[in-house]
Amino acid sequence: MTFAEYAWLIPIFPLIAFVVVGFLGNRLFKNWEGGAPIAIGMTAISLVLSLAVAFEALTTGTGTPFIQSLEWIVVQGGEFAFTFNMGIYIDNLTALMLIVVSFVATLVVIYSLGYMHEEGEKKRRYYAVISLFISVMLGLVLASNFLQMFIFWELVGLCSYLLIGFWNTRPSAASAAKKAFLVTRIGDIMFMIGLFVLFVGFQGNLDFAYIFDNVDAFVGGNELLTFGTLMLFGGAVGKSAQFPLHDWLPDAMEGPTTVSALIHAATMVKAGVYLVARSYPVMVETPDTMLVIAFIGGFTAIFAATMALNNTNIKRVLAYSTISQLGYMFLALGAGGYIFAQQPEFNVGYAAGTFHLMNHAFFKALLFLSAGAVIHAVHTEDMRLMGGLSKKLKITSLVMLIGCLSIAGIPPFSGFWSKDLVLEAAFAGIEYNSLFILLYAFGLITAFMTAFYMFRLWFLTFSGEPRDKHAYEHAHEAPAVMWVPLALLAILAFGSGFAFLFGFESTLVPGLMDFHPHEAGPIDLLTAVFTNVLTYASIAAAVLGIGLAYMMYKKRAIDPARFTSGSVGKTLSNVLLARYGFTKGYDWIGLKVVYGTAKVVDFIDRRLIDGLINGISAGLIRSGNFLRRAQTGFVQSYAAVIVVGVSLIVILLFLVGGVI
Amino acid sequence: MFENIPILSLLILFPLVGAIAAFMMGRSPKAAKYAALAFSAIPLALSTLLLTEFSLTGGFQFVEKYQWISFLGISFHLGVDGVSITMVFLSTLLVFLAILFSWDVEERLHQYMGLMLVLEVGVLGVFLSLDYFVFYIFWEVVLIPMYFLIAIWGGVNRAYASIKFFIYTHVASLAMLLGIFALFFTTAPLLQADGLIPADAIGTFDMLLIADVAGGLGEMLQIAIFGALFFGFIVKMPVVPFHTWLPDAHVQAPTAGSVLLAGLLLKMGSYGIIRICLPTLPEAAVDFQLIMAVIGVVAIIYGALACLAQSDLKKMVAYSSISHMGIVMLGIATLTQLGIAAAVFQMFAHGLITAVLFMVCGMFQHKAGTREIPMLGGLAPKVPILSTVMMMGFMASLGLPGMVGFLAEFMVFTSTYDAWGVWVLVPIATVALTAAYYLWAMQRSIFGELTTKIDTKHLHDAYWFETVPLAVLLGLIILFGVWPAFMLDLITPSIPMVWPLSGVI
Amino acid sequence: MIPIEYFLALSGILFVIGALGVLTKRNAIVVLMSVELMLNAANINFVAFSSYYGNLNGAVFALIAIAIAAAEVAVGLAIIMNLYKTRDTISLDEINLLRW
Amino acid sequence: MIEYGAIYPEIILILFAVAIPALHLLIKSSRALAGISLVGILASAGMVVYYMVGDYPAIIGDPSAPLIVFDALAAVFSLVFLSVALVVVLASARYVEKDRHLAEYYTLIMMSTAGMMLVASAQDLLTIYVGIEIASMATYALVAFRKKDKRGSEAAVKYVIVGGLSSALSLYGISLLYGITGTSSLAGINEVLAAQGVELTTLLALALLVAGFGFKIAIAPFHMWAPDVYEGAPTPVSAFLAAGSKKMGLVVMFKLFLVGLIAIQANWDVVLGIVAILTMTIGNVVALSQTNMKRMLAYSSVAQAGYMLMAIPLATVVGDYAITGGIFHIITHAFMKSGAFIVVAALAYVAIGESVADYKGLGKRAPFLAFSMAIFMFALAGIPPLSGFMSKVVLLSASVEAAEITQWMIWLGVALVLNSALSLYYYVRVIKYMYVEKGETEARIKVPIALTAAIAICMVATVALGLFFDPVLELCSEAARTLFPALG
Repeated sequence: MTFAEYAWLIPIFPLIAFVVVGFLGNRLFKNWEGGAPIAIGMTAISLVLSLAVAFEALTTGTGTPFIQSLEWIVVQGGEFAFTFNMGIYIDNLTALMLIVVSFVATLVVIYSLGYMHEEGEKKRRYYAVISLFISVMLGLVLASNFLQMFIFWELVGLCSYLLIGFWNTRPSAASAAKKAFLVTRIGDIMFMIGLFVLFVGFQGNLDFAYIFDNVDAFVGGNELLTFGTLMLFGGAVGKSAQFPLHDWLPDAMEGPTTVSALIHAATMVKAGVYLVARSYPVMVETPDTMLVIAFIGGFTAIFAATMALNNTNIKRVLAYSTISQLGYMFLALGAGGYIFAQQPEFNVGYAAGTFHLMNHAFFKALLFLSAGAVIHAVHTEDMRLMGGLSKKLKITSLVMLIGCLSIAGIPPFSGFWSKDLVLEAAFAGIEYNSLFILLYAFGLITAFMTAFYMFRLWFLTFSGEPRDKHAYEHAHEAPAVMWVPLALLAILAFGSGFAFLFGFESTLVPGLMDFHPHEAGPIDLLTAVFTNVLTYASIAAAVLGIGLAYMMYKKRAIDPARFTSGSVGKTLSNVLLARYGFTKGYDWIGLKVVYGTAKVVDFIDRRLIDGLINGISAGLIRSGNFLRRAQTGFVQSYAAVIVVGVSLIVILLFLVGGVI
Repeated sequence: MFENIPILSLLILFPLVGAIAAFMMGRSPKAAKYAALAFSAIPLALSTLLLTEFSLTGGFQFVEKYQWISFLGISFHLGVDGVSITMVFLSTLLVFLAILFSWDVEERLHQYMGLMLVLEVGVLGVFLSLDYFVFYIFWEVVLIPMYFLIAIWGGVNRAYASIKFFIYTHVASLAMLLGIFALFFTTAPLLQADGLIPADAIGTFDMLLIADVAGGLGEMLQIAIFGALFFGFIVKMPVVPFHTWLPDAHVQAPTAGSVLLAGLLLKMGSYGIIRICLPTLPEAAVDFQLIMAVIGVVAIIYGALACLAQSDLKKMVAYSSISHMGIVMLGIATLTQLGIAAAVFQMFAHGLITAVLFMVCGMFQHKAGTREIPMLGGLAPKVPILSTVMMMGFMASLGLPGMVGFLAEFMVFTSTYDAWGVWVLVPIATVALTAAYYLWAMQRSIFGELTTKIDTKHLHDAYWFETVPLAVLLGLIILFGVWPAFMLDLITPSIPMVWPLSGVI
Repeated sequence: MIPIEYFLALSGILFVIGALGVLTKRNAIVVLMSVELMLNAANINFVAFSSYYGNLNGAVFALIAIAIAAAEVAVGLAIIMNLYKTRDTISLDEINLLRW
Repeated sequence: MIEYGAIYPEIILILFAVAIPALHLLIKSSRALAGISLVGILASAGMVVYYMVGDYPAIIGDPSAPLIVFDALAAVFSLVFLSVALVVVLASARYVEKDRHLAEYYTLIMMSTAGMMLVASAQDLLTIYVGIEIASMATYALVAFRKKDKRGSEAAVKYVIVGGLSSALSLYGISLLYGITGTSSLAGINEVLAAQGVELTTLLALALLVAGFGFKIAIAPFHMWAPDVYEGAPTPVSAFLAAGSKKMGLVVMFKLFLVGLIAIQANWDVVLGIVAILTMTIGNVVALSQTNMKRMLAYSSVAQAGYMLMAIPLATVVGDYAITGGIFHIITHAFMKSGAFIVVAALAYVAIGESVADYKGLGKRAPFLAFSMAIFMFALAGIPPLSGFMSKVVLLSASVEAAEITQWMIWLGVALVLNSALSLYYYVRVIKYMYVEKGETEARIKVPIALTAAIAICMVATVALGLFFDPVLELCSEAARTLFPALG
């Protein structure tokens, strides 16, 4: 028997958890951690199953995906015949995502046991929704066609909405949740349009299998297809918080840190990347789209990184870095696809993107969760009130250091390998389009910035003198349920990169059209990497960044204030803190433009349209009152009217009668 | 097994009997309540039976035909196809739940229940009849109970709202009547020529017979007739600018009244277009395509924007109905079979969803004493069930996948893209607007700090007779969202008959 | 013999006089008399035409009309008297309880 | 030897009418007298029905220019008048019991009914004129029946003066017509006019006749007496006027235009169309602002007269179908309107005012009265499936059918539609007061059985005619066809 046969069960278990905890658990789990055990158990089960399935897929990976689907809607007859399927589509990419999602998810739920302990009543809601999220996220990963993917895509959005607004009595949380939903909704609309294009273009079939095998069967020409893929990418932009739809993610930090770790770092925001990677066979047909993707990715990477430079909120910094890292992935995928269009041998981009996706999931989850541990300890997210915590939170500080090194891209930590690949892909693009010079530069600078702000974060938090004595006194190391997951993640954050040496690329790439992975052993790859000058460039960038951070926040050799003192510096840092005015811009559009038009419409409705109706009726009644006054009550006036009437009728008869 | 049972007549008969019974029970209103519940449960059972017995093919089933007034060729002609059966099921369901939901009505209870059942009679008649004259009679019969429901159990401004509703829609119906007679007389010679009616007959009101020959009419005549009928229907739907009766009626009507008004009465309009305008006068429909599309899109956007500006929760929901019925209109306007099927499905979906929304509004009125969003806030912890239901309802209404509304909208927009390409951007943009006003409303009403403007000490969460209908509705919303095939398989086979011309784009 | 036009002119004049009387006179009885005048104008027509055509329809009509007119006057006068009893006046510009 | 079978129904009625005052010397009770007159009415009705099932009696007068022909038309209208009389008598049994001269009351009603029936069967302007005058004079007296009542006497004076004027106008018109054609028989007039062209005199005669008979129907601008008289008269009499004598005017119009003037070379149909629209519009618009029930009903019957008048111009195109509608509407309206008036009477009998506001909370106080009133109101407004709707619908359909040939006639239909929508406002207002508004008291109201019976009859008729009007429609169309001998 094969595990894949049972893959459809993977999303079911967490769903069961959701139903049980959410609807049956009312008083059942009052003093049972709000049903946490069930959530954990079910997630764990699906973890085991997905590991099995993934292992199977990766080892026996011949490149042909495992597909299993049942007809959801069948419409035939007339000129409209189409079928929507619900099913699972398992190839190596799916396997990768399965591992990432279910693994991180499991650790996060376990971690929550400690982190959410004080929440009391609300816990049940938390565990219910997070189980639902895990379920639908796994469903998204397993989806076998675009429509199904879109359905789960929307549902993860819902869960994100619910969890960002978990502390819904906080106005800030409520509005952040709304913002997240609306901004991603804009992306979703583009996604829908993309779906329409594909649906019509492929004669009502949205199955991956069909589309990937018959890309040429698309009706409507390449321009239309380009438009369609662009729209699909639009969806990704929304979900993965890319420029210009990035602004919801920092606000999303209003949710519990566990949620930020799971949804807004490790899994959901990856859906966009996954979408692009998934629809690669279609996308590569449209190099223009790929170029756009690469550019948006590259720009977002640096754009978001800048905002992380001077932010003092520990979670916000991580949020910006998430945006920036996602940019990396899009840069890689875009570049790879763009090059592929000209030279169908090139697969570094695709590998880099997906590889970085995996690594980032691990180290970013790690970073968030350790940040959570810190917050849990000092009950604040403001780094200005931290400092010197490494004495109190030994484990946390250690694992977080690993995370920082990893994201900064210091060999041999995992981040290094994937980021290096990303930059390589971007660089490779130069020979096809000079725009990639810029993008490569972006990538390099981003690497520098990343290293800088991550270590700025670390130093501010753990090193130096405690800046808030009171908080420091009460700070204490997280309980085992929290640090054990951290430790596990730390191991991965350190080690997951080595997958590269042991054939990540060659296992992942097959099945994607006619990619021909160059089979290579670890040694060759190692030499390949370390004989490449680019590698040293990126390492240098990282080291520089760390060094600067060290000088500024550890040694205090360079006073940070210097950068903000000058008028230029001041305005610059304010601009950064104001997120380049995007927040204001969104509010302005929402409140002034949209709400303004709404008010106008309302006015038209009440005054003009309804006014007309009421006016008519009022006029009729008034004329009635007027006419009745003619009825004076004097009989002779009636007689007079009669006589007049007779003469009028004579005249009328004469006029219309056509007599004589 | 039901060949010899006049199941459709029974569908109409039972509520009628129940209504009379309820009116009689002035002595013991409580009994009237139970009687009404029973007599609305029977049709529900019957229609469910119908769903199971219905064979998944086009064409009319369970047809009954009795001569009524031979002088004018009027016959009591009933039948269901895929389009009407969904509506029939919806009607019986909503009336039953609405009666249950108004379990705590005290004032003139027996009359209230009686009127509910009369309303059911009218609505079912409209959805079942295949004779223009009978159709029109039921169409008008619906007005009376709704008028009383608003005028007697309505809000402060009920007098204005009720009479406005009555006259406004009555004018529209009369315009429709003109159209019907035009059809009646102009088709008579054609029918006689084909020997479908005796040569000495004045004509016939049989929809199917008329549909057979109406294509033979002159184009201008077709357009004129279509226009008259169409006007009658769009006022009922309603579409901008003939919609202003709707918000007033909704805001004033009692909760159950609003549920039925939005859930069923609005559907009568779109149903009329699908049942009468399209199959009978297809060429004219093609001429009207652009107009239909434009008013559909306008209704969608206009309604959504108006929602955003409302401070009264119920008024917002009322405008959202306008927006969503605009989607139905757009689906019809595509004049593709996919679009029309989607429109029907959207009608069904909207019926279920809007019922939930109006019940929620009613509960706010009932418990918090106000529906003004600025007065509310932070109620979620106080009334968890109500808040959950509200959120689910709103999510369903903004087209969240997994709920019934999503696929309907998706199919409509798909066919819109199919028909007009990227123009779909215009209507689909409102998907974001819709989300905006719903989420904003939730943020201000149930999230945030607890309001101090109203007394939240004694807020009572949903009672059983409120929870049960809502649970049923939400259950169905999710069921048909996860398993839409059930409904679509009923609907789609009938669509080619509704729209004989293949997709005109 | 006298041409028919003369009779017509006479009846026309009578008719108009009667009409003016109905419109202008305030006394109910006078108004009633004016109505009679109009009726008689019609009767003159009948008789004149009757002789003009040489058939008797007109004459018969005239006779019946006279009879009816008499009855009408009787009823009318009775009603006016009743009015006088209840309202102490028979001038038409004082009775407008019923209006609007 | 002349065969008088054609007027036996009238004769029966008149015999009873004459007998009642004599009997009054012996019998004092109003109810008994009412009973006797009911017998008389039923007997006459029986005669009519006997003629209808059997074959119609011989015509009176020379067949080429008949005086009286008792045909289907006459039969149908006779039945309408008789049933109105029946209902009114029934309603009056208690209503007038405290009055003096109550014997004369019944006499007058039956006399006037006889006059109307005569008109229904008359074929000659002479008989028409006689019939009208018989009917009118009786109603003059009826209006003034309550001698002590200020308003009553005022109403009577107005009625008699305007009535006299218009009878003078019509007589003069007839004389002119006679002068032009040399005959007073409708058929004869038609022949002559068809032969010779039209002069101004003809038009003048036409106008005078429209005015004279239009007064009876109360079509604008000859309607102004109606509200005052209806308001002032004893309510059953108002019912009698609105349901009875109005219809007499209409039957005269039918005969005059469709038998007498159909061949005339002037498009009087346009003029009648304009008058009809004017009438219904004025009636409805003014009714909007009326607060007195009887006055409101009066204006509503003005409007309804407009609907019925539509039939005549339409008939010039679609022939008997339009008249079928007209007659059907006349029948239904007879019941709806007399029913409504009698409800007012019944409430007045138990000292409830005539203002709409006095009807607050009736739904609780007098469920039956309120319900029947609601039925009548909805029927008048034309809400299906009540009879008022059905008859209006036939008229509407006639206009649509006519419009196929003569475009402008669609405007009659449109006017009908808009007007009935408009009328909904004031009809529904009554219902609102009765059911929606709360009354000061909840005390139940006790109404005499006779009144209840009368109302019940009207209500049953109003509902039944809406649901099963097939035979009635057949009857109407048979009656209508008699106006178009060409159709045979």
